[in-house]
Amino acid sequence: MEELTATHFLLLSAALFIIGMMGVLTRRNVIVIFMSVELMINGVNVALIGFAWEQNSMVGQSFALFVIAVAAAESIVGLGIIMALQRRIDTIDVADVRQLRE
Amino acid sequence: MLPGLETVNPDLALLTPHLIILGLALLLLAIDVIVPRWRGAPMAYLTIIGYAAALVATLLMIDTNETTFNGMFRADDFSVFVNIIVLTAGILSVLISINYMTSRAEPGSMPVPEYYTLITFSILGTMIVGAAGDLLIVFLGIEMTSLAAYTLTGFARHRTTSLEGALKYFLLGLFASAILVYGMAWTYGATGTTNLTEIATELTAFDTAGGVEASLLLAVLLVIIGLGFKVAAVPFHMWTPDAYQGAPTPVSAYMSVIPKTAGFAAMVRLLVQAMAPLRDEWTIIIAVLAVVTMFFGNIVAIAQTDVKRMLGYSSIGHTGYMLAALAAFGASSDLNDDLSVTSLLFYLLAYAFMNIGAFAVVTWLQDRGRGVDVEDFRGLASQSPYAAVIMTIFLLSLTGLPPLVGFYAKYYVILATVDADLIWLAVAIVLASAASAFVYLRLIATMYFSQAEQPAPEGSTPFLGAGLITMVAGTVLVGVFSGQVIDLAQEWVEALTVPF
Amino acid sequence: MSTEVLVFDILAVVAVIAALGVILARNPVHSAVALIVTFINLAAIFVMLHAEFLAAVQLLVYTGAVTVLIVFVIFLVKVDDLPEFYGGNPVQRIFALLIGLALLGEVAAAILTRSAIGASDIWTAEAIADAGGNAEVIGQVLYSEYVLAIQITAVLLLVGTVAALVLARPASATLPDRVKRTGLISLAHPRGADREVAAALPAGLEASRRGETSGVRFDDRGVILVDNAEAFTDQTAWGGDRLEGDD
Amino acid sequence: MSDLLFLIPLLPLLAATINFVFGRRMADAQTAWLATASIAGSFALSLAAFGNQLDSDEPLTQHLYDWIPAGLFHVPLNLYVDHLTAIMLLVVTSVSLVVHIYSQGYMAGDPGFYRFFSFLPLFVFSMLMLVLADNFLVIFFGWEAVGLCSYLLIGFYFKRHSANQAAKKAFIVNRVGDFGFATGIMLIFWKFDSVVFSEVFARLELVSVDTLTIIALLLFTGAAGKSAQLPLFVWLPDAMEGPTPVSALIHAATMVTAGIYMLARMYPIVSASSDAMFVIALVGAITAFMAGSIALTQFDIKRVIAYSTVSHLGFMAFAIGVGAWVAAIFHLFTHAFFKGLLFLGSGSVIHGMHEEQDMRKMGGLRKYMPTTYWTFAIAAASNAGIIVFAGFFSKDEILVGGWLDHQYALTIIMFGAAFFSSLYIFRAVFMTFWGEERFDPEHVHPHESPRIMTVPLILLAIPAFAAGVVGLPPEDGWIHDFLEPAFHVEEHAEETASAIAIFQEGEEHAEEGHHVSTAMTITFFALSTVLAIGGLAIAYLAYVAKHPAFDPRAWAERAGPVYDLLYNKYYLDEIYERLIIHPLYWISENILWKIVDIEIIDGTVNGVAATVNYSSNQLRRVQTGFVANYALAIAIGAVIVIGIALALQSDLLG
Repeated sequence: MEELTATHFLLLSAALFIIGMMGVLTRRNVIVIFMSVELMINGVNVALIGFAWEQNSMVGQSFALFVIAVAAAESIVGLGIIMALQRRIDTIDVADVRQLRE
Repeated sequence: MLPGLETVNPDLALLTPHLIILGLALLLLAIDVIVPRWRGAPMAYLTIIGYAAALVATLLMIDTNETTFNGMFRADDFSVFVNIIVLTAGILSVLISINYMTSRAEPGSMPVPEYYTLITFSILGTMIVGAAGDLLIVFLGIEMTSLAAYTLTGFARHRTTSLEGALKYFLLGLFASAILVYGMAWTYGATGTTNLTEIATELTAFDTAGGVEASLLLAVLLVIIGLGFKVAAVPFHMWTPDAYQGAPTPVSAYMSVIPKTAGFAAMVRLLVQAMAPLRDEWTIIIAVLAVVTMFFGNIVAIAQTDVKRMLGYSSIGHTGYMLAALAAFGASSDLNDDLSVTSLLFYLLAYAFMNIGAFAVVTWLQDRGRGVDVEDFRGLASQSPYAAVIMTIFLLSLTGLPPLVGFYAKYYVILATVDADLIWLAVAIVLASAASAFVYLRLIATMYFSQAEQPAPEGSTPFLGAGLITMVAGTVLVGVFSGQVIDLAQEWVEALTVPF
Repeated sequence: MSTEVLVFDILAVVAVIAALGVILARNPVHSAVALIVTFINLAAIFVMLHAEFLAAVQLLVYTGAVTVLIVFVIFLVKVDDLPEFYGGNPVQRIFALLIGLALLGEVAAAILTRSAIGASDIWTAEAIADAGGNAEVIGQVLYSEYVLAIQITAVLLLVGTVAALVLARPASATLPDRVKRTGLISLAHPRGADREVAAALPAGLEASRRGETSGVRFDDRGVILVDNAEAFTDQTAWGGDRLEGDD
Repeated sequence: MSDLLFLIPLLPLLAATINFVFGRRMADAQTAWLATASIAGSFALSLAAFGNQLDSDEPLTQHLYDWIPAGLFHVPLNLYVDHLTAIMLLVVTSVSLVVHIYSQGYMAGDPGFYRFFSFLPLFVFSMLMLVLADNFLVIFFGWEAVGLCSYLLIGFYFKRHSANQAAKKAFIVNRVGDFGFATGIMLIFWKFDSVVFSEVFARLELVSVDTLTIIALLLFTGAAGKSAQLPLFVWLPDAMEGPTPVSALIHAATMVTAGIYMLARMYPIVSASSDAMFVIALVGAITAFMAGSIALTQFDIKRVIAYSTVSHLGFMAFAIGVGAWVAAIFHLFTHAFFKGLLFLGSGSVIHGMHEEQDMRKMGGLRKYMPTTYWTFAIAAASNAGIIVFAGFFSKDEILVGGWLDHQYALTIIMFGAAFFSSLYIFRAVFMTFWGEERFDPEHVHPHESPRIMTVPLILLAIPAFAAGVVGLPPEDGWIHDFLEPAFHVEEHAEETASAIAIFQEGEEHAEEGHHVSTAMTITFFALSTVLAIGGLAIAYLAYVAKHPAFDPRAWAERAGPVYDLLYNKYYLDEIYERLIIHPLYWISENILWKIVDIEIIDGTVNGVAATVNYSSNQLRRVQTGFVANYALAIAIGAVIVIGIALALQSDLLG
């Protein structure tokens, strides 16, 4: 590990991605789940930028920029749903939101 | 200008259908503000006219096969077929929505203008996926479709289940999107490009003797998982029944076709076009997913009592058949003989008619104050024989009985799998279809052999009626003329391999 | 070990610890703060990767906009109501941990055996510096190769806006003006609703008269009593856009 | 012309669809005229097609589209008109047209009027598809579709229990035949790799004669079901529960002759096997004789005609069996007119007698309904084979054909059947229209039917009298010249020497037919005439002149058991009941139900169903409603998929 290589960044990206995933799996607060997904997306961005750095290309950076933009659009929608639901049944606990089930 | 960059000189004519749809969406938004009186039916007319115009523009582009925006946009015949599927499905969805939006089937009011706007945006997203020449465009198109779909699922804001369906769909969709884009990142890392045809070229260079490089395989797998969610493949399907049940019924109908088409179009673009050199690896994964999906969907559908939920599971089952079509890819290196993508496209078109049709009959009942339980179909044959006959046609088509379109759809998929020497997959399709017959026949039996307990449904829903007739005609005629359709599809699919 | 690696390691470790903080903190506000820490660390790492522009975007969009939005929502929701851990089912947590470790193992195996590396492009650090810096280059790239993507993203953000509008705006805004007027006038009426207005109210209010929904009550004089205007207008029972007897 | 062929079946289909969908909201007259006009259009087009074929040996074909285009199984949907089809088109559309007009009077005021006028054109569509088919799948489609329409129309008065029973019987009995037909088609596809007629005929030499025999017999099973041959004819007399115009169109003129048409169409296959030919001739002869004898004892006027139909179908099958397929089609042609007329006439009688069908309660009707009487008499004479009437010439050719094929014993049986034909039909005429009035004048006031019903009778009476001219001179008439090229064309088109060789065997009979000596012709003319006049005379003596030597009641008593046998239709229904239905019930109840069904099948099915249900119920529990669980499912799926794929397909472990 003398030199900084893409492996470093990829391991960091995998760590963030999987921590985010575990957050989605374990939390029941909708907002925290939402934050966990943001973590996953950031993990992806690290990977993209790491690859771009490794290959001396701009493609990864540009891609990451669009991923950030998409994440922003998603967060608008997500927070909209959360607001509507909260107004409707006064909770953001996903465990309370389970009328639809077998 | 920096080195290595080219001035963009896009050929916007290639985007005509997309631009029409975009213009329509903006127009609908503007009308809401400028002419509020046009909310409702006039808006729906406008939407349908817009879709029809885009359809015409699409048909004029047959055999164009060009790219623009530095290869990011591919106006090839594959995109033409995707456009045809989604625009047809769009027209049908709008037709069955008009009466529902003003009926009392949902508590509270729904903002009509935004409804059509969002459906239009969702269609635009799917059309973008269909014409994508780059991973990034696929991703953006899928996201556009999905964002609109999440919102539409929660459109009945005054019903908690609707919002719940939207929330689940949204959270899991986000999760899957992250997985998908991670897979795209890995693809980029391994090949150094995001252009689909260039990826294919790069992948050919890798030596796959003794197993594929793990990072490459990881890229393929993450993409399959991410898209598997979008098309509702087991075990990534969990959102489907809840979202279908929760969403307003016309939205469930729309959701069963348009986002699914986006998912499959993306699969074709990514797997068939870009990752064709790895087909030995991914076809087998897809085949296994297909079998699991078709059996799971059809078997669990049997125990359902809510018709929307049942159709949700049945749609999972149908995803299985479509995946089977995809798994048959690569039987021969020559796409001209390859039925896989062709049969997949045909299946999607067939599915648009019969499944939106089945949901339309549910809508028809809801508009008349009935519920969506299997019990609500009791004795329908004696009370509204036409509705029962129409529903029977759709259900039989979903079962796969000749001469309805569903039969041909399955027939071509089976043919594709047999051509690919995947006999076990063909057998699985037949067995799963047999299991699915339980599901549909039970509903038919309820309509014909039970005594009605509720008063006869009454009401007037002219648009829905027109939509139903269109879909019955489609279910019958596309089946009857399947030969022509499949020939066209075959011809167009060949465009996938042309690098131009 | 070069300084570069050391700096990276420190930043990465902090980012990962903060990420763990996001998913482990009991209080969502703490989660949000941990998220901000992660984002800032990542921005720093982006700088190391010669992605200065992205680092700025990371700070502005994520740390700035998104996190503020999240915190805003947290405060809109009563903090007392915020649920804690998904405590009821430890099995789920154990499963999640196992799954996470398994996936980490799989991905790590792929990372460590990686040999498929895309061909190198021309944008070395020197080339970028010659061309006027990262922001200059990324701008050029975006507006040449990625024009289409930018357009689509613009539409995507519009979709997000429309979606948020649909979901988050109060229902009363979509009710026909007449319903709004009659409803609000009756509220403002010194004696509550008069009979005429009450008769014109949607059938759904009848349900609330029977006490099926909370927030709106009728007293024995037939006067509508509501806790606040929102409770009155945001009734599930309005039943469509039309008033009863409208046609 | 070729390009317009599709309109022939399409017009009735359109009319049927419109009437079915909108009929309830349309006036009765509108639905009726729409249907009639569509048939008239088809008739006009058929005439044009026929005219085209008159001076052309080139069949008309129209390629509609590829029904199943891809893969192993290539089935084009073509419409195909050669001389044989042209004649059938004419028969089907003309009789349909007349029946449609007639039905407007007959069905007037019926609550199911629009339903009737959507089923009837639907039937015509199906029948036309059957006739126009150029491959086995399309003919099978038409075959099943006419069966379905017949089923719907027999059970038209679905509130009547007997109508439902009859419909069910027709349905079940026809399934037996269809099963044989379908098996035959599958065998053909297996052996010839094609279902297109011309391709199959061209490859005949590739298949052994034994296989051809099996195929021919299977095809004949199908024909026996549809064309009411022994032992499957039991459904046809019961089918008279349907409205009388239906009996005329479907159960006399068109659908029941589909089997004969099919055998004639398949003649190259059928004639390649002499064993199959003999079986067909034998069954035809026995059917003709048995049905004719049963008809002697029946009192229900429609049943007499129904058994007469069965008998004449036996004649046609016999003709096929002895290689005189031209004669069979000739008889089909004349029979369609006179039998259709007989049914319509009987319908007119029933209409005039206020739904009375028992001839014992009729008599002396000729002065009340003269038009019906005269047309009925013409049809009866034709049916009886009185010389110069159409039926005489066609029937005579069948008998000659039998004799030339050296089936002397069977031909003699056929003479018997011909005698019965005359006897029973004039018995019906005399019982109905002559003699004393046996009805109750207080309640029944016989009257002539309205113009809309009598005009069709007159229209049909013309061909029933004169259609025989197409067969003149005997054995070498125009119809021979016209029909025989039907197969020659294919031969020349294929130019396969061996195919011709096989074909020749069957062709010999026809060739011989051209060299019938004048003496023989005259002998047969004389014999038939004597028998027909004899039948007429006996019927006259017995029922009009009341000659004591011919008192039917005395004869019935004298014949005792024979009479009972005939009166009870050879106890066929009872035999079926005892031999098939009872044992089936017994077996199904005691073995199939109690052991196989309950123990094995129920066990298995319930087991499977229970397993499916159980797994369904278990699997659905996965759907807990928790988002976290759903995400977990995705994650577990992802880990498993990635793990297995990495282990098996990557270079990590290898």
